[in-house]
Amino acid sequence: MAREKNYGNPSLEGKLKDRYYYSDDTNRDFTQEVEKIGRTIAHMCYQCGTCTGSCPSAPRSSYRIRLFMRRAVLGLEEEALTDPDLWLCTTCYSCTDRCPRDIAPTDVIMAMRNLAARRDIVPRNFLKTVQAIYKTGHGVPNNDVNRAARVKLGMDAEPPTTCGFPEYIEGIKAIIDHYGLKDRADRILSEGE
Amino acid sequence: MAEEWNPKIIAIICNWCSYAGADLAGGARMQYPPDIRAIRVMCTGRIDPLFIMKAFQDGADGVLISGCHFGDCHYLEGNYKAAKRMFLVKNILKNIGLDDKRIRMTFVSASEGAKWAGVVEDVIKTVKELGPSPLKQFEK
Amino acid sequence: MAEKKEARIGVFVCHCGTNIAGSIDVEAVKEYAKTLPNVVHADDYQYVCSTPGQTMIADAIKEHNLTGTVVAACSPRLHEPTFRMATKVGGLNPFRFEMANIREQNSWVHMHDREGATEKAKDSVRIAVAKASLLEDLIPKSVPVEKAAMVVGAGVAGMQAALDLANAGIKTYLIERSPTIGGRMSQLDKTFPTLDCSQCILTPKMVDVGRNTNIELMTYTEVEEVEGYIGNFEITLRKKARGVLSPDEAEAKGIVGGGCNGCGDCVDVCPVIKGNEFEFEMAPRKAVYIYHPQVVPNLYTVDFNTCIKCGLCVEACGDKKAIDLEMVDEFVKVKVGTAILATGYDLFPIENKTEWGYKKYENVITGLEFERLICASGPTGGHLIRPSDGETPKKVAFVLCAGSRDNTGVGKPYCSRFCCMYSLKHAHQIIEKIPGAQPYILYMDIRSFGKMYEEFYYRIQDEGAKFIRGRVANILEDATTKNLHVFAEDTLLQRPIDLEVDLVVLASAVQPTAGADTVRKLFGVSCSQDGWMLEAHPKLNPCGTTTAGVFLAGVCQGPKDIPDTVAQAEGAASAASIPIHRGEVELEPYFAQCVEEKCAGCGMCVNLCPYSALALVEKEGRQVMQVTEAKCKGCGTCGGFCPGGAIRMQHFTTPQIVAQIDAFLLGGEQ
Amino acid sequence: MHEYAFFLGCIAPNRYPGCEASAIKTSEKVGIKLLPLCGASCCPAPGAFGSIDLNIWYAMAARNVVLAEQMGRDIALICNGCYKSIYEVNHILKHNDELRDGVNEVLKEIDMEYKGSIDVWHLAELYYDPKICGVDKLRESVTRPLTGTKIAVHYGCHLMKPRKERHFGDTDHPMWIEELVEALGAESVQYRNKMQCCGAGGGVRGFDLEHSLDITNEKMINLQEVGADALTEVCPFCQLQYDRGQVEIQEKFGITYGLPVLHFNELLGLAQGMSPDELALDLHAVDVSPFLEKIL
Repeated sequence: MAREKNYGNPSLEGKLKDRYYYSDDTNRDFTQEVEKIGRTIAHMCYQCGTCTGSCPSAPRSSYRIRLFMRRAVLGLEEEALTDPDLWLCTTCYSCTDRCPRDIAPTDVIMAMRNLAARRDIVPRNFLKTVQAIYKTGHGVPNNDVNRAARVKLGMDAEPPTTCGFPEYIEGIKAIIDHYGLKDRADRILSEGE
Repeated sequence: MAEEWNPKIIAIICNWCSYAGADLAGGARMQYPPDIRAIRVMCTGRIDPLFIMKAFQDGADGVLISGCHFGDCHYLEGNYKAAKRMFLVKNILKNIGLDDKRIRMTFVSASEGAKWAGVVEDVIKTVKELGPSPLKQFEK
Repeated sequence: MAEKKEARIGVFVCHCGTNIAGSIDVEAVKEYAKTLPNVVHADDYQYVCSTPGQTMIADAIKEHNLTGTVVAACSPRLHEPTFRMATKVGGLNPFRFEMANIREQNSWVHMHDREGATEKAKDSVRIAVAKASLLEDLIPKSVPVEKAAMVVGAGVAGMQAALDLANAGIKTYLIERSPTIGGRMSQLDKTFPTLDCSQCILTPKMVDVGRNTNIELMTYTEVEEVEGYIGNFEITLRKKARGVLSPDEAEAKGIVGGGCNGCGDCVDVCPVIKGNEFEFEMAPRKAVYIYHPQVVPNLYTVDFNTCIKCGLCVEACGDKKAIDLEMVDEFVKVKVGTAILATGYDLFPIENKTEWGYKKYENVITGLEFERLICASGPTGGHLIRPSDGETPKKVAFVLCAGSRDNTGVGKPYCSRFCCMYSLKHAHQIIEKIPGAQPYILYMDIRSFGKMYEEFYYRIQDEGAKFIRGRVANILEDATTKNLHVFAEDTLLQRPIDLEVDLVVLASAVQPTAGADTVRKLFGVSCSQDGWMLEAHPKLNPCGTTTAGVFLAGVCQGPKDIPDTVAQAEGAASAASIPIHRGEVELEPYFAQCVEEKCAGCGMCVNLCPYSALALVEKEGRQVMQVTEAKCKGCGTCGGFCPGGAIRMQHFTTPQIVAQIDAFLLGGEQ
Repeated sequence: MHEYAFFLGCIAPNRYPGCEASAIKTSEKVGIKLLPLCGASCCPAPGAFGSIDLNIWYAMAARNVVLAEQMGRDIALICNGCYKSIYEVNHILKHNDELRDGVNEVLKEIDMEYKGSIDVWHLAELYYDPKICGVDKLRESVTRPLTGTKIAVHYGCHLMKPRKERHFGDTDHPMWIEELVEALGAESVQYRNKMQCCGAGGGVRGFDLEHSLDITNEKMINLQEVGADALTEVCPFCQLQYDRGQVEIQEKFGITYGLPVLHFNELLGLAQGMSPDELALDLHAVDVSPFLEKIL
């Protein structure tokens, strides 16, 4: 763990921050949890960079999936979960397709996102989708323009999904409530406002 | 049977493939449960079905026969002959009311240490699920 | 079972340092052994295999008048010969020894279960003692060794092995399935790290092979069948129809002064054009062809798969009468004492890794194709060109670990071992040959482990090759220029890269040759999980196999570079010459025997024997089975079947095996 | 007639109803009957939901599968995102007892049980499968060939990747959707980096629109190079990203492409003689009329 320098000067503390990697920075539980949620052998990464080389997000951002793999190997929990780059993966699975060690880096990212979410680190748009589905059963709900167009096509204004059968929404609410996710989403979103 | 019951499983394995594979598992320090005792023969072709019947008569809970992969037999085709006899043995076991899962034939090559460890683990698991051999009760 | 003579068994339990003692209570095992029936002596020792340990056995035999010995230690596959010798020194027949494996199959696999391991060790000793009590004197049979050897595959490994054997005075059959000897090495341009011209150092060897009177060179020939055993292999060879007679063959047919002299008149008239496989189809050949001008033997070959039998070549050949378009495969039998397999490697079909676009993009080639394109005797006369337009490439990317170190199931999990070095050499060659050329080497690790290899790496870096530490993710082709965009991450810069190059060279993984598996099975040689032939011991017997008298050389046993290949070939030749020079070998006396009073003469065993060692004979007015001991290899398949129990497998007799089963299941604490 | 439970997802019914309408009508002409899967919800969005808690994702997707199990029909769908959720969760739960038990524990609360009794298909793969429809039958159904048009194909990610978890094979140079496109009489064109992601997935579109549009823009540049008349895809979410994305690219980066984007079903509908009105093509953000002019 990085040592405090106690210079009593925030800008100096920031500039001269301890950047060593210490052996006790490793949290093995983190590696194991990532592997369990992601159902993949994250610790087998040998850092060839095939994943980053395949990544559509890498050339336009500081997101490096290989670094997240490294963090998975070393159990660098804090660094992995608080890096906003974590949310730049488009889940295209090109890295998973090509990984020579047969690891699924995409699923490592998904696992880390799950673990970040447990700490309430989730971008707002993800939570808004949860709210929408809780309310309507759809992440992208119907709207009036669309209803009119549907009628013009000779279809029901509401598709035969939860839109047309709202009685099914209860079941969806039950599942989301089972995990308490709606309340969590509401809380996090309201805290951010 | 208050304590944990440890099955008695005998493995009769060929010198060239499975015995070498078992040695390799040791060299690589692969860990598996100890509830198995191996007897070495030169080839699984040597295995007289009577050996297996004798083992069950003596109260074995399971028998594992393991040889080379087909086409890889050190003696060309001993493992085919052994495999053919296994059908016979399994039939006899079923006829006398023993679960034929108590006898298994596997093919483990000299380079398959990990497979050997997996096979042994699986055989022990299977036999443990089946419980003690029903023939044991006649013994005493 | 009633014993004829009371058995007196001595048990010796080995600590093997902490290898055994660390997981097994050796003292308890020893004390337990003392309680077993027939055991009159038990002892333990740090290393029983050591000289004092062996002396301990020999002394105990004399002191306690033992009839059999049991050593509980490592695998019999390791030290059975050692302890048999000790038993013999003690005055017993060496086959009165039995081993209990309490290391490989006990202490090492139950390292954290001391109680379970100790119990298992006790059982193992009990089982071994049961067998030892019933062991008998056996006399190994000595058989003479045929004073000839065979080498399968005539690449640099096979040629070296054959030359060594031949020079040691042994008649050697060198078998090669393609029309010429030389193998992969003859396709290479330069060799690393010395940069010798591959052909220049190989051709003299090829000529030597062709000239050596002790070598019977048989090209365009494959092994069809293998019978027999060490000292006495009888091997059937298929001489594939070559369509062309050598001068000797012509003479044998009464064509005086005829046969192929390599003039090539036939080629000029042949109307069929096909890709030359030696040049990876980058150059044409005719249906009657030689791969390249240095072929040995200097004989043409008719490719009957494409030949239209127009007969123009026959006319062109004229009085030499070398061409016979009606030729068929011939079979030849030879007897040899030992054999060396040197079947080499093929490239892994790298098009299976679709992300690199091999066979989709013209300017993506393999390392071997690069060798031909940079080679002065290659299809372009040594001018490296882009296949798409014939232009000289300036920027060339080398993709290392292309299909190697790949656990996806598509590629190969192992390191192919020579690609790093040949890619460095390729980089050097383009810098040397093409002014202003820039090689990029995309690598994960540079494995420059050999003598002068790391120095070579230093040199190539100094010459200006750029090393990028990142595995190539994918390659895209620019549709108009046919240039290639190589995508990877420069992991050291932590930046994704898009490298536009003129040519990409894939250092493709290697795999055993297509026919290697067939050859391996014919000779009874195992393979490791990746398909390479399995050596008897990875460290202490790297040339031998589990089939006595069969040895391995070169890449067929696993990827290796030329120095290692040649070294192993010399090792294999030396090993293969030993039995031949000794003149006789001892066979383990595990023969089947017929107990004639029990034999019903049903003859069912006769067909079971894969070696035709059994036959029915008439004795005292009835049919009984008889074993030809020289043919019997001791598998016991007959003994496992005989309905009357009339076949006795020495050293693995039914009473001995049953005693082992009983000892385990009925003996000990119940 | 091969009958399937038709899983709609969100974007097709709620943004591009022409995708839904054309799927039902076109498939019927080649012997596939799509039955409404009443009460189905969002698949749920693999990026958004899966990122927060995979367990909820498994359970919600399983609920949709159970609806089809209750109908006793395999699922057919027309969106790669839905394919990821429904196909993959079905596949995972079939082979993972621990996860299946966990899901069933939740589903018990709403009187449902996942059994693993059905399979999941993308309609495009049913079109390609000769046992169901096949390229030839599709070609025969065409009444208005799209002759003279050059169409580029976007495969999208979740239909075929990761290749080990799917059954399509080569994910670097696939050509099977091109075969379908050519069956409609159009010329398919290849462009650089065809298999790259549209940029929308994984919640990135909502998280960082510019980032996601920059990926789309790279695809648009490559598409423009080869002069395609239209882009076709098999995923309404990719469609949204390319269609609305072009407007957003114009707004944010000031670049105009005007490349019509059509779901393969819409394209097939046109080839089978459906009118633009029947496909609600006016809902597309990028005007498709330049394309329509070429074929009508």
